[in-house]
Amino acid sequence: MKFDAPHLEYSQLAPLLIVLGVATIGVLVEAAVPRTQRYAVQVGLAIAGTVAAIADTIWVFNKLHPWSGEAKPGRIVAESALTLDGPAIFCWILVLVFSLLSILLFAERRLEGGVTAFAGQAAALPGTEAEREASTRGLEHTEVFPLLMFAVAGMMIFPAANDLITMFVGLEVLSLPLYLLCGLARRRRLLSQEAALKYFMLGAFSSGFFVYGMALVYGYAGSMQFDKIAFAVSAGSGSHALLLGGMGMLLVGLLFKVGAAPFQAWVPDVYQGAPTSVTAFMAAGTKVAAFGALFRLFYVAFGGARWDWMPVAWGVAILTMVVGSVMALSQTDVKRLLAYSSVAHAGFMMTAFLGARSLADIGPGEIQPVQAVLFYLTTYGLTNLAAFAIVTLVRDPSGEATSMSAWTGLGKHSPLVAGIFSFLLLGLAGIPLTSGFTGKWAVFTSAASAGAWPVVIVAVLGSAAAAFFYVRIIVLMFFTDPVGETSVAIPSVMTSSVIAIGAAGTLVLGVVPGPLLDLLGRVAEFVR
Amino acid sequence: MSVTPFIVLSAILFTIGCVGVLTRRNAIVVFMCVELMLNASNLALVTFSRANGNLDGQIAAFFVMVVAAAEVVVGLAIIMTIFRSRRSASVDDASLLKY
Amino acid sequence: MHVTAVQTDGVFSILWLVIALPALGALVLLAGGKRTDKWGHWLGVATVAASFVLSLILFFALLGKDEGERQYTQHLWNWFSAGSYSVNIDLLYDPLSAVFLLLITGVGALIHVYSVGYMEHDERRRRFFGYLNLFVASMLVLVLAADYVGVFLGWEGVGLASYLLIGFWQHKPSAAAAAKKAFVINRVGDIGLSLGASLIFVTFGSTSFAVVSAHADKASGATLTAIGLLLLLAACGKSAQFPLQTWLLDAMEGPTPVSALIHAATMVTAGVYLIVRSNFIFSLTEDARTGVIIVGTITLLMGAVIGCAKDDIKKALAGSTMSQIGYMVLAAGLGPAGYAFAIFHLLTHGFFKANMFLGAGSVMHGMDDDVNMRHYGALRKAMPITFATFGIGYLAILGVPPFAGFWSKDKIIETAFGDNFLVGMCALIGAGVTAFYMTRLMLLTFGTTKRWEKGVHPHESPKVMTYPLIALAVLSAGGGLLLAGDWIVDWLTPVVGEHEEHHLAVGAVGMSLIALAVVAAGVAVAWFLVGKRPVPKEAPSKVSVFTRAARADLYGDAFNDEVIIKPGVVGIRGLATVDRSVVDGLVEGLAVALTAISATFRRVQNGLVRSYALTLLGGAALVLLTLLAVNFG
Amino acid sequence: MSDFPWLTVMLVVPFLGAVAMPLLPKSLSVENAKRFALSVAGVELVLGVIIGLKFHNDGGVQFTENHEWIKAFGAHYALGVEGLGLSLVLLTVILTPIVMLAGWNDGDEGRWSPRAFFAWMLALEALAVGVFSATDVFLFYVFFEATLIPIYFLVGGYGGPKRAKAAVKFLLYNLFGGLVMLAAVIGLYVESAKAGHPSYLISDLAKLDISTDVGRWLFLGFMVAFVVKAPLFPVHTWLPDTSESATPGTSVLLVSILDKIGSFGMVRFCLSLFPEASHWATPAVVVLAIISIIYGALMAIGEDDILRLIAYTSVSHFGFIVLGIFVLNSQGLQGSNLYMFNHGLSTAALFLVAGYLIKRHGSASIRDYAGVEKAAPLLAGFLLISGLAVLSLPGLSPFVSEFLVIVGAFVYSPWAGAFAVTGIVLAAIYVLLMYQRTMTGPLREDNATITDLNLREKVAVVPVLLLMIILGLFPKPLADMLNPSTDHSLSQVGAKDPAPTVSDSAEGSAQ
Repeated sequence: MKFDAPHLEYSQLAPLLIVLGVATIGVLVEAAVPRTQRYAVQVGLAIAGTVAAIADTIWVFNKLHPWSGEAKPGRIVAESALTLDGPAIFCWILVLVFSLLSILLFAERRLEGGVTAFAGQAAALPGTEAEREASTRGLEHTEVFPLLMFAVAGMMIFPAANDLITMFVGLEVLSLPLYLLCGLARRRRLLSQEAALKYFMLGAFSSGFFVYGMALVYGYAGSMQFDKIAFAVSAGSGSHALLLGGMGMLLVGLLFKVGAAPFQAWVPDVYQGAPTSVTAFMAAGTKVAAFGALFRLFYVAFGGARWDWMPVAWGVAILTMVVGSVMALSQTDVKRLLAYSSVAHAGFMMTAFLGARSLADIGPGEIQPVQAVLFYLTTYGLTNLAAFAIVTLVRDPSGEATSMSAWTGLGKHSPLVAGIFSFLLLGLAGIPLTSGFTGKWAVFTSAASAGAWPVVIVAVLGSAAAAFFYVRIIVLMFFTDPVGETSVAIPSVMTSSVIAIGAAGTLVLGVVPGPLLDLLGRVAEFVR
Repeated sequence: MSVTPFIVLSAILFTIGCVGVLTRRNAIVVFMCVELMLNASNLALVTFSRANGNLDGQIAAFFVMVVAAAEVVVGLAIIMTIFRSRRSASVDDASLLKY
Repeated sequence: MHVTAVQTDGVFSILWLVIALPALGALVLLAGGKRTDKWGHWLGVATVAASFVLSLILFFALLGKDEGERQYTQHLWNWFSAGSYSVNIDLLYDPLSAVFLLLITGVGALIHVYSVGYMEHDERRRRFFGYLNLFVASMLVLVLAADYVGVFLGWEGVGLASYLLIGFWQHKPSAAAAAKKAFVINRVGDIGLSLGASLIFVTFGSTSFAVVSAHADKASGATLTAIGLLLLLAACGKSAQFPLQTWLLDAMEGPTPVSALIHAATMVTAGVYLIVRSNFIFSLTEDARTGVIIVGTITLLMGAVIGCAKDDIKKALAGSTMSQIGYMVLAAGLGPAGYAFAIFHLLTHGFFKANMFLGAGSVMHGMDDDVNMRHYGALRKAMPITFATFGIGYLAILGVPPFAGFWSKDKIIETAFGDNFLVGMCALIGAGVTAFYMTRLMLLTFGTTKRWEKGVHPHESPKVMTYPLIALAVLSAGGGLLLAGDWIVDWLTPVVGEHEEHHLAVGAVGMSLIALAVVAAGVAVAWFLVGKRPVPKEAPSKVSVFTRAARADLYGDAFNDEVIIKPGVVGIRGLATVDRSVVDGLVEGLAVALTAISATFRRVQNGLVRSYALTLLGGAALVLLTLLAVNFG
Repeated sequence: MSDFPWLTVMLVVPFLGAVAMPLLPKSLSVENAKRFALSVAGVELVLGVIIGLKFHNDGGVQFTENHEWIKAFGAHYALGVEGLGLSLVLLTVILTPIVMLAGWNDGDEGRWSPRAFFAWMLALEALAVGVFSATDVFLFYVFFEATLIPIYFLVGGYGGPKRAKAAVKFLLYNLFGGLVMLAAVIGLYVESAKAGHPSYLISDLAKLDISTDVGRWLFLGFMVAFVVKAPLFPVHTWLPDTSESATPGTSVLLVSILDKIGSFGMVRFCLSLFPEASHWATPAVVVLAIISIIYGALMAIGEDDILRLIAYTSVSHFGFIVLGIFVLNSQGLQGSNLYMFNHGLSTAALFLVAGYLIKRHGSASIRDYAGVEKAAPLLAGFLLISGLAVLSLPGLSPFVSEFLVIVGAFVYSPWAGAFAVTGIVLAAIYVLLMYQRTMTGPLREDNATITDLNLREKVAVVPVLLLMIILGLFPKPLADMLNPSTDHSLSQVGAKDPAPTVSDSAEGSAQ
């Protein structure tokens, strides 16, 4: 027997390796660097690593010549384990940018009086002497930064995976650190721990489906590789039932991560219980990774069977939009409301998923589904990060005041924060001149182009219902008089810059989305 | 060799796992049921690997096992903290977040 | 007859000034504010008087032309156009508008002069004159317009002036209500004019008299009848004809000169004008004319009956006005045989009814604005000039020769008999009833014994008021001269076409004698019922059903109240409830329902991780089943 | 200067003014800040007059600008006006300074500063100019939705006690309509992309060959938004609620200007892009319009709140406007085009004068007034003139438009004309009943303190009244501007006027 050393394209995989490397170094830092300096070192390391990864990713991206008319399609690397094509690399950029912003949120110390928002000593029991002591000593878990970096690595692997094993590994690498991060809140630790438990339990459960689906598809196609699966699908060989079962179970695993109905049950609880900065990171990053993977798997591997899965996708899209919009109507907690909003947005993004058509049907210059969803992910991520960042600012003596009643009259004493938040909400609602509108337009158009008219109708009606609850918050902030002792804390430059970047992105992508859309139009094609 | 018996067995195991997740209260047991589901998948993977005549499935099975181990690490940590805070490992007790 | 007018030239080009002068007066008086208080009323008089002079000049100029050349139009500007439809602000000056110009500006000027005295103590006199000028200008637009839409402009303008003037003392709720009522009922009539104009446009592609008259004969009979009936509806509104008559009696809330000018002499006759002006349509449709006759006949009897029971001097006169206009409408409905007499009676009625209204105003002026005739009596000595002029008007309306009314009313009765015996009889009976109520009015006011309230010192009005009375009395006496040598008939021929004569079995003179006999009977009845008995100061309450009905204006208002207003109010209230609860409620209810659904399904999110796992499993099952169903279903 | 971007300048001037308002130095007094806003609106008015004078009536779409905006969407920054668009732009620039002047102190008691009040108004002016001059459907949609936000804050921040609820209701109704329209806008893209390169330019879209079914669906999508905007029964209830709570000035901007987007959109988009569907939908729309005419008027008769009353009259009038548009003949359409402008004037006058009254006594309920004419004759006079304009008295500008609509409706079907014409009677009732109850009769004791109009208030309203009188007798400048627009729309929708039943009269009128 002869072993061949696997051939790895190190230069192209560098961003991923940088992130993984930084994460590993971060773990070592925890062991080697004195407690007092760990924060500075970890933050510096994470930021530097992410920035380097972004720069490197852009360098890799440039090799596709995305700025010219004739963009290269990208290539399959790492012994067919990963695909570095336009959508994958763009997902990398998005994930990295969102994680950079998240790092800034993670590192915010001014709001809690000099410590991060993470538990000082996760092992200390809530409400015990040990916890108090940890608090007075100003302890903090700096492990969150390596955990975040591991999750980022998972988010990069997930949408770039070219076979089911890699995809599964990516899924777990992104999920496991997140489970932990969810449970690390400094305040309201019981809720935080509960969120972690629920996320973990359900996440593991859904992984089970994913793995079983993987097995069935493998049984059908005889291979884990997408191109080979696609070949088997188009050839029509093998047991169709195996294919259907496998597709269905894989779909369950992915839709769970996306937060689509009827697999959305974890979303509100986890979003509410997790530390807000983690929620922001999950909402922005996980969506990118999961939608990237969903599109790749179903367009590349199961594209030939789209008449089989399309009806399910229709139903899921409709159900997700309806559940997200309707359930949000009666929410009284801002984070929980934003969680349901994220479910609704998952539904809106699902509409782009329905835009799958054969390339021949797509006219010149017409919006393609992948282009649309990548654009939407960009806009949604930026808006959402900024919105959650603002949630961290509104506080009462017991920490963040996420109950909506605490937000009444915010516009009176903090017009700037309330104004920006309103703008972000209008963005989420999809009012023109915000990125939410252009994004919605793009995904709805791609669905409409493929003839999914009923879904588009539900989508616009859902948007109307969604507008209702976004506007409710604006009314609360501006047209109601303040009660209680809610105040808006002044953040450091880190959180402020996240808010500024998010809001600016919401505006710029709303007014001049053209360049980004054109760019995506050139590269948004999967390599098979 | 017919794959059917193996697949049926794996399906039964998977189902038992599922049912266990739904019915058991203790977090540890629930977690074990999830592991059972993963192992049911492993059985299917290995079976198909054999049937298809390539090693992908077996490799996958190893990956799944490794991942399951990692999951155990994370999962037990979470369950431990919950247990310590609440003096209970029942998943039903953790229900503050709702509605 | 066809309207084939030529463009104005020479002296006729001053035509627009006839309208412009009072319009300018109105503008100055209404926009000028308090600065014009001192001299405003004289400006009002002057503009109308100047218009009268211009009208005279134009009239004589027209008189100097040959019969066939007596139609002039002045194009002012294009009002609006849409597609092939174009409406111009054009003036049409022909024999018909010429006599109207003289009537409006002449009687108008006299009433303006009279008002200077009548309104002397009213602090808002300037505004009153502003409104009067506005009225005159609008009325002139009405009679000079060469297009139905142009007529509409004047039509609503006089409606507005009438509204403003009826409600001039708007601090009185009754006056304000009466003003609104007049306007609203007139608007009902306007439906007729709007739709009439629309139908005319659809039929002829234009609403100008010239086009319509040129092509009227090509239109189908049904269309012409429809147009005719729609125009009749318009006429009913403006001329207080059945069934839109109820507003006129209430309109007496306005100052008396207003009643004289607008609600006797000019505006209320606009309906008659409209019918006569549209002779090119009515001449071609017997059915529409029948409708006109029926309306006229009913109204002339109704008005007369109402006039009999009223103790309010102005309302009695208003009933009379209704009745007399009924005669005119009847005449107009008689077609080519009656058009000229309708206009003739319109003119003489304008003289004597204005005369009598102003006389009534003079009486009220002397009696501290009391209008109840039961409080009058034996005023002939206290107010000799008023009595004398009123007396002439009285004789004129009765149709006693040689006063104006004799000539004009007689001709109508005669023609009516020529058309239909029943209609003729109604007209004849109407004349008798007229004699009764007018005699009653004369007796109650000037005859019998005095029943004045304490502290009332009747006195003759100042000269500024009596001179117009005298002038109008002269016209009432001599207005019949217009018929001398059939002048008025010939004069109007270019407008309304050749006159048709009806020959009666009894002959014209015989008819006159019969009519006189009926009138005499009416006078006699009044003499015995009113003159010979003491007049109670309060109206007796135990009276016959007929009297009660007449006092209640023959239940016109009651009918409207019960059938339109009360159900309307209820309906609108119901509709408001529907709007709130159903129309709005559906939408708001949707929001509420969604929120309720949301609140219900919130409970599903019960916080138990195992139940979440169950939904996950259920979802997975659903996904798989759907996949299978799609493929194998 | 033919390439000078007039419309962009008109868009930018008030927008910059709005942005500048909060940035003005804090030391600047409130009065001076308001004056600044007014002068910005004044500059805008001058610009409007300039383009009005430079406009050639028969020149089609003018002052065009076209820049590619979002290539992937086929969206362009494309502006241009033809007669109808220009008339509404002019209406906007005329009414905005008037509203500012009339509502000079209306922003003082709001939730936020008067500065913000004037800033929002300027922002609204900019967006309104944009919406009437956009020649790209996507750009139009963006402006269409964006106008909601200033109004939302104007209502919610400066209105009466129920303002917050009213603002939300307003927003949700219009957002709902807008989102349904979004589906249709997307549909247009799909059709356009099918035909080749996607483009949202109206000129490109008009060339599309849209199949019957698709055209009808898209038409409905647009129509829903427009019917909510120019409210017709049964989606009108937001309007009275909003008017009741907004300041009168806001209501003017809303009803006189922004609601015209609905009727404007019907002409600009429904007729020209979906001719077949327009014909198809005509009977239903006509019935709906007639119901609105009568329903709105009846509701106005029964209404006690003056502001709600005016709102209901607008429902009735929008019924007329929509009726005129969908009878698809030149009388009706020209009438509607005129009506949009004239209704803007008459309703503005009525809202503002009623606002003066309400401001003085603090109540909008008719029951709280009686005999005010005695105390404030000028106010009463202005109210009456405005009211008469609303009831379309000949001689005032709305008459011509309403008459043409009735004629147009009659041409379409005598029954339509007959039902529509009842509106004129009902209009007389609701206007005069309101006037009678508030202004006439003996003066109520607590009304005696009502003062007559001051100079500022007079200066604000008199131009509107004058304009109504002048355009009532001499509407030619406006009509000439709109006539080519009407003809163009009709030719696009492929409607021909029926010939008169008789007579060969092509000349149409005497001589």
